[in-house]
Amino acid sequence: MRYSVTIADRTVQVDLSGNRVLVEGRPVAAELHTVPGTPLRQLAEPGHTTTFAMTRTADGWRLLHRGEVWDAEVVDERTRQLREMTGGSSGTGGRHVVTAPMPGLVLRVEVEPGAEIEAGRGLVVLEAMKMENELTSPVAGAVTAVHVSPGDAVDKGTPLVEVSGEP
Amino acid sequence: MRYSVTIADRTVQVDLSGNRVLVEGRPVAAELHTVPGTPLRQLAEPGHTTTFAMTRTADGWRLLHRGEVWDAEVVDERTRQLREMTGGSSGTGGRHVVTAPMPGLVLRVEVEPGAEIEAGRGLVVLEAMKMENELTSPVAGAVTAVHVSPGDAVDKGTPLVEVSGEP
Amino acid sequence: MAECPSAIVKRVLIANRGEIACRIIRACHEEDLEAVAVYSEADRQSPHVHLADTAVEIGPAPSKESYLVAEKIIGAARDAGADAIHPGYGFLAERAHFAQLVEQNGLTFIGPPATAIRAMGEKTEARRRMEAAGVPIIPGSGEAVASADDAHAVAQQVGYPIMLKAAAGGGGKGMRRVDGRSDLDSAFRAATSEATTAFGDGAVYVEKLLDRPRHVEIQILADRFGNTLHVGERECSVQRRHQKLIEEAPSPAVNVDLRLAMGEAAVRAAAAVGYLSAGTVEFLLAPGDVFYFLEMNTRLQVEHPVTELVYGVDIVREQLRIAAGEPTTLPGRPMRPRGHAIECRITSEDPFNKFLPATGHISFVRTPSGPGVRWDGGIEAGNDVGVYYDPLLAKVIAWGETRDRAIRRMRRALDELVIVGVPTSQPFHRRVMDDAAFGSGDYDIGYLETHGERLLETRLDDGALERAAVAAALAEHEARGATCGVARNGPAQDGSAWLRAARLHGLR
Amino acid sequence: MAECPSAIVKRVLIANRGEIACRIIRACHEEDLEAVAVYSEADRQSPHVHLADTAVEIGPAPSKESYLVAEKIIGAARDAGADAIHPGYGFLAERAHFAQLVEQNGLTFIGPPATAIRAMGEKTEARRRMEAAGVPIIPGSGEAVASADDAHAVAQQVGYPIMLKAAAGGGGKGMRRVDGRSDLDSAFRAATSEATTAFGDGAVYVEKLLDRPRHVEIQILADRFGNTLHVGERECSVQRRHQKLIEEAPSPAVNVDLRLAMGEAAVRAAAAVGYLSAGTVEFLLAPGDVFYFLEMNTRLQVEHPVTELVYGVDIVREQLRIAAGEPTTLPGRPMRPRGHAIECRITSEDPFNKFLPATGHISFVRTPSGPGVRWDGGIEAGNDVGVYYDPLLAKVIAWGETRDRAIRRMRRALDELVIVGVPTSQPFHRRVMDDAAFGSGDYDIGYLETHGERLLETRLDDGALERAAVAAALAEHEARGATCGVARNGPAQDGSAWLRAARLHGLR
Repeated sequence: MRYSVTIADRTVQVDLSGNRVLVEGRPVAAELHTVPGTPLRQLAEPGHTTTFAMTRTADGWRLLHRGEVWDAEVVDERTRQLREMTGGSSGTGGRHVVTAPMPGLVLRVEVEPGAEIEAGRGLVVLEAMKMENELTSPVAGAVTAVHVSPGDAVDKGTPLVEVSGEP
Repeated sequence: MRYSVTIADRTVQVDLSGNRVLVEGRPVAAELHTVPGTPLRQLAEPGHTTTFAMTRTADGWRLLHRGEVWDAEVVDERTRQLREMTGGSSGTGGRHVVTAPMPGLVLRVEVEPGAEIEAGRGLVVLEAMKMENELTSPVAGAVTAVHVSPGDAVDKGTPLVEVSGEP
Repeated sequence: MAECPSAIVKRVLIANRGEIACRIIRACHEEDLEAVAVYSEADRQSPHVHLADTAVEIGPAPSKESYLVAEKIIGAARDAGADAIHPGYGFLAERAHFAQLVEQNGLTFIGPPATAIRAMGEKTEARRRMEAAGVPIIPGSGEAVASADDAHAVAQQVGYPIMLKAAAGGGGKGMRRVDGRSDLDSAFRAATSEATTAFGDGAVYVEKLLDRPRHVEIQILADRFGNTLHVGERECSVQRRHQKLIEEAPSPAVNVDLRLAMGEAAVRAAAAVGYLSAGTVEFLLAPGDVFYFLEMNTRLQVEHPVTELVYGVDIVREQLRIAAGEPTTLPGRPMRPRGHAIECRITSEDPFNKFLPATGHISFVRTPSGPGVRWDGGIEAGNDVGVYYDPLLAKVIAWGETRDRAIRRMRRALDELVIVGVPTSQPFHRRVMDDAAFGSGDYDIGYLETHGERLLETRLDDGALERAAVAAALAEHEARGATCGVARNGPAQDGSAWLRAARLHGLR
Repeated sequence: MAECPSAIVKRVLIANRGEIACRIIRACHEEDLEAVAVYSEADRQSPHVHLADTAVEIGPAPSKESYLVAEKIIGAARDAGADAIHPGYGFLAERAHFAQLVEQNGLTFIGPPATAIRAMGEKTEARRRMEAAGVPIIPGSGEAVASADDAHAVAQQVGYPIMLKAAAGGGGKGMRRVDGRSDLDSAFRAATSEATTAFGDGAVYVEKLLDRPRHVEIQILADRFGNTLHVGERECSVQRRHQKLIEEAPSPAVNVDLRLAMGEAAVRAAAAVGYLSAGTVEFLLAPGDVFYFLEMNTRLQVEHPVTELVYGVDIVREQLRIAAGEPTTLPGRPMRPRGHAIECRITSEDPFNKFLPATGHISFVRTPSGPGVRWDGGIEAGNDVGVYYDPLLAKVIAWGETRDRAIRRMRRALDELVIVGVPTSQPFHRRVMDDAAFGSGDYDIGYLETHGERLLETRLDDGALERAAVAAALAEHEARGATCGVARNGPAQDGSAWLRAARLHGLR
């Protein structure tokens, strides 16, 4: 099986067909060992051993290593090809729904439907864990919907504002 | 269900019929809560909370609490009655097989078949973890069999010596 | 007050949760005192409940219905037969009314007298008292201002920029920086609104904003025998929105003379309000060794461990002794710090997402340990992190012979720490330990503003990227194979293909 | 030797496993050195492998085929590009041949010169040297005795009881107490046989046995700049079969004057063999402050952390510095201890079954933490404890302002510690912390013999019995219900019976 692994917008091809490991076509002597009953996994390569704590995410794996954290999207070749054919992409165009990252209370709504905004523009201020947290737009574009009002209590994942990204 | 729980040769009757807890017939307001994914369990009683680490053993539970360790044999009423009828007991009579408590090397055998011995008499000296460990007889009685010789490598559980206990 | 009869303290209720409840329970056990925990419905399985000798449920998860209800705490103390209450920090710790209620119910409050809490809690009143006691204060309005215009009038005297601050507050809530008249109206409204929400009192006052000062605070201990002692300073300038993130002792900016001067000022501040128990006098330290009184925290401080490590004292133990009418064990003369200590607050906040608080189920924890590392934790595997409380999960504290050694040790400890299940501030701390600006010791309260963006850039060199990608691919491959339960490379002809596959994937 | 060129040390191979390998890897990382672990087939998943920057497999589980094979260690160092080797304790640490081999291969040995190891390793030779250097030695044969008769002749001069000791040995192996002529033959045979097995050399010598002395040892550090310094004493009298179980610093039996006298004797001992790096001179301390040289351990000691905590030094860091040709960071003058530290060795030995070594799979570990507690561990959940190595799993070290405080803190730490899966020595230690004889500080190497039986009696008061029984019954009830998957109390008529049952049994 061949996998495309994307971490921080950089993609690496890993081919695991036939009990070898090829990274971008280059053979690598790597083994992964698990500590039973824990998320700890040890990647052993000649001259280097790396221990990760690894957990599954919706689209791959989260890796913790020496205080750093990386989210790896792992896509097998077939799925990637399907995606390419159907034109799915992760660009900045299209509809973006900003949802509540945690349960909280809406304190302020800082945009109105129709507003043209820059990426990073504040959308909603949410109070959670006694702190005010401003949620911002991931993209530049137009506000197409505002779903909440000040005083609303929202659960994690509640859609707050929709932004139509510039293509 | 009613249970006989024996710890360190003392037995307590615990009756859990009908969602109540009776200890020796006395009602007790006790609840047991588990920390998910851990062996930690919390016994909550009015005015007292006790946290145990608990694991199953062959005949009940091992409980760890503040540096102490207790092995609890838990027998339900039916099993206990059956045992009483069939005369099963845990006395010192009968055949006792002394087995190797860990893998090791037999250094010396200190008894011969037929010997009359006291409880605590040394039987076999086993080398394990670089230490010499003398295994002793749990009961007074007669040595009925010696299964090993000096120089034998033995696994955990290997029968070493059999002693017929005084009734 | 030496004639004051000793209170009997045998069973202490800790009116708190999380790491500080664990810290206080440990101190109780080391003093042969029984510890009573309280817990909300969300906290039944929290570590503080496990460590205590008994635990009392005090209501639903929201603090307003549990940890903040003074009557429930008092009731729990009575039910559990406690004779004293330690409030920890936050929650009811700085509510004078609560301290009073505890004493009225015949229980011992492990903290300062209600009068001292009240005197320091009302910020403009505290300013006046400090001024009278000869403690340097920041130029400002001295009392609450009624409007933005009034604030502007004061600002014209002391000069912009200014700071608006909640008169009833503390902990960074109800505070706003104002750079000029044009910002003032909105800032005044925001500060008043936040102060009303947080403290039930919207009054705000004006202080001159110092240009990038350092936040340096002095630990105080006062007993009933007339000893009011200072126990060195803590440097707390690494902050985000006035919330401390990293603290250290001693401060890289404080020498022996300055320590003595600040210590003596702090003692005057504490003595001026008849202080007892542990407390902290916060100062802003400006260039030229000029320092100004900021506020006094009339309670145990989150960052107390760094002081404990360099002075070899146990501040919670001192609190327990003082509450029981015993003298402090500290020498009367100024103590000398040994080595250096740093604390990193591990919170359930995602540094790569503007430190947004996060929730989750903690499935695995590997705590750092070994030489010079202290873990003051409030979580264990199996716990849920919810939305109801402060996001502080645990504190990592490192001691070293020098500041450089303490930083290296903290770096090593943060390398070891693993928390699975919720994003934490750990990566931020780890990067600060590598940062030259922090390493130099020459930083101020603008540290995060100046360096935060750079510190939190994506960091992934080619080698790390490749290793992480290979690990993720192998894990995915294994997970898919294990799910299907069939050989992935065609039918096995003999055992060896299986063996190789098993070896490759770390199956046992 | 100050003209000796500095060795380049960038990448250190640790020729050990378990807690001491972890301890040394941590020190390397704190000094910006890379750490190379070695592991046998049994240790692939051990914590020291996870902590290191790279790890090299060196063979099958038995140490004779892995950790004890000098050539494999050297080969691993070459393969991994290491430039220095730290031997830890045990295994190859005190093999002069190994130290020599390391240097011959162009690598730096982090420890004393082979000549010093050899001089101290041959016990009768060491005795002669110590005598010449003015270090007090125990009266005895001075050299190996050829037979039981020869041993008897010496015994008649110095008086029974005597001790037979392996000339090549240490660590309690090949040692036998002899109370009179009648015991001598069998003891001589046993000691000779054990010495042959352990050291490949059956030579034994005779020493007068002191009446219940204390075991007190002095920590030494020596660098290439002519500094040979003593860093206080450790009290190690709680032993079982000459294996230390509990150590503390300072010793309750040592005052400032005695500390200086013993320290200076230890420095003479080290200097007499041209010592470098960290080492320990062990003494027997008899009433009246009389002390005798016992042996010198030419390596890092298991119990080094108690010294680190009271003197604020990092002994492994000093070893790394000294090996790299740097001077020690310690002051030349005698240092003063601050507070008190105690170490308990947590081993996989069952104290209720004659401390028999036990094996098992560790499924859960809760490490103690909080103020004043250090955990130097070599195990984590998921590890197997096998038969191949020393049973030491981890060390709990507690620091307190006074000895009494350190004991209370250790008690608290042992209350927190949970290891599930293998019996450990934890209950023994926990009980010692409550023991008045230990608490008084007035104990000697007969402590365990005198108090062991009493300490290890079954302890279970009525309340604890009842609570444990109820917990076991409820857990059993729940487990049976979960296994059967049916309601235990007849068919549920509505949801509430299930709810009650769930609440009762702690299901979520």
